[in-house]
Amino acid sequence: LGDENGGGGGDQVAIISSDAGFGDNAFNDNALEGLEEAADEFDLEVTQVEETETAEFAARQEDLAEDGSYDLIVMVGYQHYEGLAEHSETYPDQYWMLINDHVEGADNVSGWIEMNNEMSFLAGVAAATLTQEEIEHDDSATDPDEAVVGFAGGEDIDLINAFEESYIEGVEWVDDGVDVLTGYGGSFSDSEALNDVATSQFDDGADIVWHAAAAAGAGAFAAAQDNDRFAMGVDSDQSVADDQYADVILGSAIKALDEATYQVTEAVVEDDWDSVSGEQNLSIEEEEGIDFVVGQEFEGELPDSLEENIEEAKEAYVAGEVDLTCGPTGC
Amino acid sequence: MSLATGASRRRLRLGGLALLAAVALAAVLVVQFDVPLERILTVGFLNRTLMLASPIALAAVGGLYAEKSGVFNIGLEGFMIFGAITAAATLSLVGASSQLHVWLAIVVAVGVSLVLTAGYAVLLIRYKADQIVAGLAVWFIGLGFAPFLASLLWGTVRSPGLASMNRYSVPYLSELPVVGSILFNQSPLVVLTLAVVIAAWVVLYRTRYGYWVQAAGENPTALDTAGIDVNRVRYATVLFSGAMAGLGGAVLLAHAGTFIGTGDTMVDGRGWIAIVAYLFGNYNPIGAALAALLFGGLEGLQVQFQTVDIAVSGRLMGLLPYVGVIVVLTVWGKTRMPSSVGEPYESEE
Amino acid sequence: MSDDPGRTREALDRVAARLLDASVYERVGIAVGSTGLALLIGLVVVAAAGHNPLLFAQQLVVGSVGSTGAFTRTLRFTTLFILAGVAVAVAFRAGVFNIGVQGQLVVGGIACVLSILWLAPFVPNGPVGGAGLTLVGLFAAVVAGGLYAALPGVLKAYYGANEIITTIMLNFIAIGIVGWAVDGPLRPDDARSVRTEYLPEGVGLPSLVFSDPNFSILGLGLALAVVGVVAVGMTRTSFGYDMVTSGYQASAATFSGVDPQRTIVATMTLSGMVAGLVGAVFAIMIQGYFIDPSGIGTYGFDAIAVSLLAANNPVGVVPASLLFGALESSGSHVQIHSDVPVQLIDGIVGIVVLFVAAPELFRMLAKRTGLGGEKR
Amino acid sequence: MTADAPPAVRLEEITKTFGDVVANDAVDFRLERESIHALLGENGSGKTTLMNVLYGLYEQDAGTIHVDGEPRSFDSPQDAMAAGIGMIHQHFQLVEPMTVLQNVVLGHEPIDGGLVDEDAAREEIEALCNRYGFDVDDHLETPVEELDLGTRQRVEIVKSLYRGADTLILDEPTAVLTPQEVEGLLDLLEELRASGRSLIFISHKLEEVLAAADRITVLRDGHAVDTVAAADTSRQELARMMVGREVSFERPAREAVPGEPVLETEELSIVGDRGLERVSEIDLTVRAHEILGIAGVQGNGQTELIEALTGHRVPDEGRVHLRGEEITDVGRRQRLEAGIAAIPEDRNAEGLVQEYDLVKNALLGNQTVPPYANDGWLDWSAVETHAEEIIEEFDVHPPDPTARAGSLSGGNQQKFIVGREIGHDPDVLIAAHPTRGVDVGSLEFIHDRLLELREEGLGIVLISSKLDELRALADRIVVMYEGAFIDEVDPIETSDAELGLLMAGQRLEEEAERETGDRSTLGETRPEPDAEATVDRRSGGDRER
Ligand SMILES: Nc1ncnc2c1ncn2[C@@H]1O[C@H](COP(=O)(O)OP(=O)(O)OP(=O)(O)O)[C@@H](O)[C@H]1O
Ligand SMILES: Nc1ncnc2c1ncn2[C@@H]1O[C@H](COP(=O)(O)OP(=O)(O)OP(=O)(O)O)[C@@H](O)[C@H]1O
Ligand SMILES: [Mg+2]
Ligand SMILES: [Mg+2]
Repeated sequence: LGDENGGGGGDQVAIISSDAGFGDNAFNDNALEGLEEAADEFDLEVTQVEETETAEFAARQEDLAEDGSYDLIVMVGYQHYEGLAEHSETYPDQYWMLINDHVEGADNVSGWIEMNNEMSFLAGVAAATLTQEEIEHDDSATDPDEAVVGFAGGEDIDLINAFEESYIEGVEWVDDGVDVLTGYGGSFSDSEALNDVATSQFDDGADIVWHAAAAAGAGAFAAAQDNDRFAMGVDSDQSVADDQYADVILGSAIKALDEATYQVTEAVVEDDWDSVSGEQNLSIEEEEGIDFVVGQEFEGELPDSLEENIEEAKEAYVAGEVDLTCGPTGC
Repeated sequence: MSLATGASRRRLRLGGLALLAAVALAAVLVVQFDVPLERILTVGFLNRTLMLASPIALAAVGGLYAEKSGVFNIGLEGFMIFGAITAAATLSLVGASSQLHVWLAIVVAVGVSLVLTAGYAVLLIRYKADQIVAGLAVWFIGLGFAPFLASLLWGTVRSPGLASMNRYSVPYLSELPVVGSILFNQSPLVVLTLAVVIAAWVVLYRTRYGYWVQAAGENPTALDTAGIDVNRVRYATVLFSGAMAGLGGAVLLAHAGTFIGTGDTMVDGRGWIAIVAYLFGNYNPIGAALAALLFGGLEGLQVQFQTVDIAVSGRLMGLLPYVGVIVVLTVWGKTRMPSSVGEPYESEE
Repeated sequence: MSDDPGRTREALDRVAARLLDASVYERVGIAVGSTGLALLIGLVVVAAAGHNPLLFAQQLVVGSVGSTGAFTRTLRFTTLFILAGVAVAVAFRAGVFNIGVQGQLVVGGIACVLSILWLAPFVPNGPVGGAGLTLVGLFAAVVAGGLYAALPGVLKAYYGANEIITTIMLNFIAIGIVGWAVDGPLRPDDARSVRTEYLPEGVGLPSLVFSDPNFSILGLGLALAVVGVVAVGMTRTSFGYDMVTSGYQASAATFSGVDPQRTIVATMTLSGMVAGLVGAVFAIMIQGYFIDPSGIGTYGFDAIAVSLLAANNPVGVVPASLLFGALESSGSHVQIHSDVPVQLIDGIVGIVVLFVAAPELFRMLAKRTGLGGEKR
Repeated sequence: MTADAPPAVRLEEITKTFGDVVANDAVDFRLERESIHALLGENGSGKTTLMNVLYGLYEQDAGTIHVDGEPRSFDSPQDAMAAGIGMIHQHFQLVEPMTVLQNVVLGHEPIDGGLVDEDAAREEIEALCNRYGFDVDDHLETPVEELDLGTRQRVEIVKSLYRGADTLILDEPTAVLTPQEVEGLLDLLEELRASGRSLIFISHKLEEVLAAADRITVLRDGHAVDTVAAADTSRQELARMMVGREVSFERPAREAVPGEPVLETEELSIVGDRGLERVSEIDLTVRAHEILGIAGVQGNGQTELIEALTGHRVPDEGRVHLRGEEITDVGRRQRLEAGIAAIPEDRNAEGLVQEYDLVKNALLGNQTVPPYANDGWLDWSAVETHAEEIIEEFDVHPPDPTARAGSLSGGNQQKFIVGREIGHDPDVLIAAHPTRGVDVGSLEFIHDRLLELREEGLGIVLISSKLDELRALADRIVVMYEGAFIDEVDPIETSDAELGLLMAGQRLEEEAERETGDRSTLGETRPEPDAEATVDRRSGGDRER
């Protein structure tokens, strides 16, 4: 595959962003990272297509497929589904990777469902555990006497509501008595609005806020710094990506999207498509598909209860003892 | 205030009534639904309202100067975007993160805004560009070039986390209840805003430059025949408006600590709200600042409601300020606009 | 209208002559100058950013007309820009600044989709039913867009609320509410994405001439027909004269018997009706359902630029839309084939608008360079 | 006047052109010290231009300016002011929302510690006012927009004096004043002259010029025709110099007798925009073959009355009838179609679309009237023919239907409007100030046409601030004061003085008391200024550029 378009050194792969665009230090960037790693490894060229109008997703897919020079087209976000359902048929020889959904019966599509609900659940477990512990780092500290945590969402949409609900269920799984304050900044780009949400929650007693607000999430980190409290990251290890805030990022609930894009690219290069074809899951059950990682400045500093609770939660989940209300992209 | 006309007094009275009604309604709701007021109206809330209001108030004060002098600077939103991206780029390029560097970034942002506004002012004043169209263009250019610049600098439309402005804290005084936190444990930028607003009021109503600004917008010929160069006055106010909008954008960034260029960018409509704020404030800097405070308060209040879990659909609640603007414009719509706004002035030779 | 063809012809000639007086050349000159200068600045920026400006220019061309696919894509955008541009031009011509075309197109689009979905169960399947539903959808969009625009019209006419601000606010509101509805109550259970139900089979504009499923020459035809109707309406009817005269000088229009308030409302309504049509064409021709409106291109805003470039002349909107359609279309190509951040194109569009706003600049330039003769 | 002292101002061979137009062509002008010098001339003869050159607003193409014998060149009004020259423009240069005090000091503010020292300014202005007996200092804290026109003019004069003017230029200062106010102004001018100042004033009103000025210079087509002593000349001679031919001031004989009533009102009352009653219980009747004159000081409800007649405003009480049919609630458009034509008060803002050519302007008001419009469709060729007819019949210059309306001079604009409004056989014509700012030649023409129309059977309502116009045209004159018709007089029997008193609200029997009254209280006995008139002036295009 792809041998015939020999131009420009190596083969080509393309990635189309979700409507949040690249630069979110989370979802999109995470997927891109894995792709770029694979590109380095296998001498590929990556074409990034940032498309923030969902209405144009189908057209971008078609542009790339029509071009014919891409061995793999990666699409970030379930909003790509409608277009892909069509194009996977119109371009049967094109390999596609869809993140966050899969296309039934299309074996040229590798559809990766990331269990955002599970990820949020773990975030909730971590937050509920840590708020009751005494943690001090630089200027920041928790208040172990009060058990209040926060959730700061970007846009108030179904997708993020699922994050919120699952997070709350994670908190409750640890301890019913922990209060969860929630709020939305109303935008994935207005970091000042998210800062306001998080600060309001810190004011009201929260000592840890987890955000699900893409780029605007930086506002929550800044708020934690200003209020001498803590925050947690989403999607990837944000204490690395956003190291300016590493001193307040206790940890991040992650999904191994980079692993996934790497793996699919590898399969394409090694002509092993079948191994990734069809529905794939990024979940707790898969090895490290969904996890909670400790922030880089907090490694070894956090109480053992965290790891214990996370491990316990994962086991309980795998054992089917946890019943989440919401699915990965909505309730 | 010798300049308070009958109309603005009437409006004050109307506004007072409306406020009273709102307070009464709120009181009923609080009692009826057992709202945890003490968790909503916190000192932190007041503080954040001030922070949210500052960028809006700055841009509004700038905008009202320009309009008072006869130039409708509808490009405030665009200049705020430029202010924010410039401050972010500066911080990122100098690479250091002390408070001094944050100040430096703000100064650079104001400087760059001034330069950009200078070009804009020449188009408006010398080349008599259509003010509404040119202002919209500035917004478009901001929406295009800010993310473009971000992409060039950081590879994505978003900056990494940058230094942000810390609050200063005056020992002992900051321990005072309420006042302590609002005055003595505050972002210096809020104080700066306050100073700008007061200075703008004094200059407008108490100095000769203020007289000239007013005359330039109401009857430029009168000013011209009094021997004052109308267009020079207008250049000055337009430059000031651009600088203040840029400062507003920089303040926003200095508080937020990250530039974000997706969608409507991090400025997210604040420049438009600024225009409404000064209309609502009837072109009075203090009125405009109070209006900005009202909008900041509305935004903050909505967050407070969410925090204490009063069920509101965030997405729909988020629209309240916009609805509020329309209601405000409808009820108070007939603000006394300076007579010569939008008309280029050409002195005879 | 006179039924004597000779007289009609003569009258038309006269209208054409008046339209094509020196100032028309001047306007074309300004439009071309603005665009050229803005593109030039864009290329300088490209060069300053360390990329090859010639390559970039070539990609702009290839991306817009370099292949059938690209050309169809250009026409698809052009269709939307023409309609949205006419919506803006109608209002601006009459001195009303409708910045709310984006919101009106969203409202029109959702009304179109909902009306079709509601009526579909009562209509037989098949081409006739489909065509009927399509017409219903277009009609609903026109009505809804018109009503949504009438609101700021009423607020301006009777309450003095500045329409620039209210329409911008109404954009936010339309996008917010429709977005909420599409993500909530209107979203079918089986929908993966945030969207409404699919429009039934048979609803849509057939793909003639071009094979692109998202573009129909009928859509373009519809847009051109709207241009024709509006152009004739503005120059050849009493209502058009009332409207345009209000735009030039409201006090004189009022004295001549025009009801200024009603004209403002009528103008906004008409503008919104055309804007609603944009939403319908978007839903029917391109999407086949309705999505979260924050994901729809900013046609309503870009249309302001289109209209201005055309000096708010409905006929001029057509070439201006072609230009903007081409720029927008090339964006995709640039994304894929160039490292130049695509936001540059938005910036260039902004600069075009800025220059269009300042015709005096070009008069001055023309004078300096001795081009364009002695105008003014 | 000392014989050997140099004149206050001497202009030598001043030439000023605008493109092809020679506005001033080698004009010589000499203003003696302590004298009042009038400038007279048709519209566009170059009076304002000449004064603008003197005031530093324009730079002359050729020629020199001498002030007090010294050659001077002024780059800006500031230079002129520094040389002691002040100018009061035809359209007041006041900033309406600012107070009188702020207006007076604008550009010359006394400063104390960086702020404007309003106290110092107040003292100085009060001193000035006391010296000349101005009442302006009573209003120092009042926004100008709340003042009547006469007071505004005094503010303008105080402004110039405050700036140290020795030579005052007044451009058409009497155009907006009542006869009593005119009298007051002229007395004031004499007082200023007596205090050592030199004055130039521009007017179209020959009587005034003859009454007030020591010398008169007449301009025609940019040339200074002649300078004469007021004592040695006459109205006839001045008019001939201005126009270049004999002008008749005779009132033509009336032939037709008034016929059936065409337009009537019954107890018409209007509450104005500010909640004050502007028109109260007016009964008005206009017959065919009749011109009804309405006299009154601006702001006594004429504007509202006109609006109620033309259909721009629905009265709060009372009825309007056209040929016996009630039309009270009928809007402007239907009234137009029913035969009520109107010449607007403000031709720049209401009469013409400045950016349109004359063809498009010929359609204004006719856009639903056949043959120009049929079922909503326009017939441009009919409109064009109409435009050509107007141009021809009314001698509009330039005779080019594609000329932009805004490029026509005021008189020609007015002729075009009159032509258009009577172009489609109306039954009634509401003519508001039909010759405002129009030169003698055009004025004569418009007057003749109005009289002809009366012969043809039109009923005409003539609203004018010029008494001679009313007396020359009207068959009856009603005087409007504070919204009511306080009297009806015969134009031939009644003197200007009597009319003027009526307009000031004094019935004739009160005259004796009035005689002893103090002039400076005149402004206060005036009604409130008309809010709308204020707005119109602001939004209108007739502001001096
Ligand atoms: N700004 C200008 N630009 C071009 N031409 C002008 C300008 N001002 C005056 N003119 C020309 O100069 C001539 C003289 O105008 P001016 O205003 O001096 O006349 P005027 O005697 O004051 O008339 P009026 O009695 O109507 O006030 C006009 O006819 C006009 O053609
Ligand atoms: N700014 C200008 N640009 C071009 N021409 C002008 C300008 N101002 C005046 N004119 C010319 O001056 C002539 C007369 O102008 P002016 O203002 O003196 O008119 P007017 O007769 O005094 O009318 P009015 O009494 O209404 O002021 C017109 O023919 C017009 O072409
Ligand atoms: Mg003049
Ligand atoms: Mg004049």
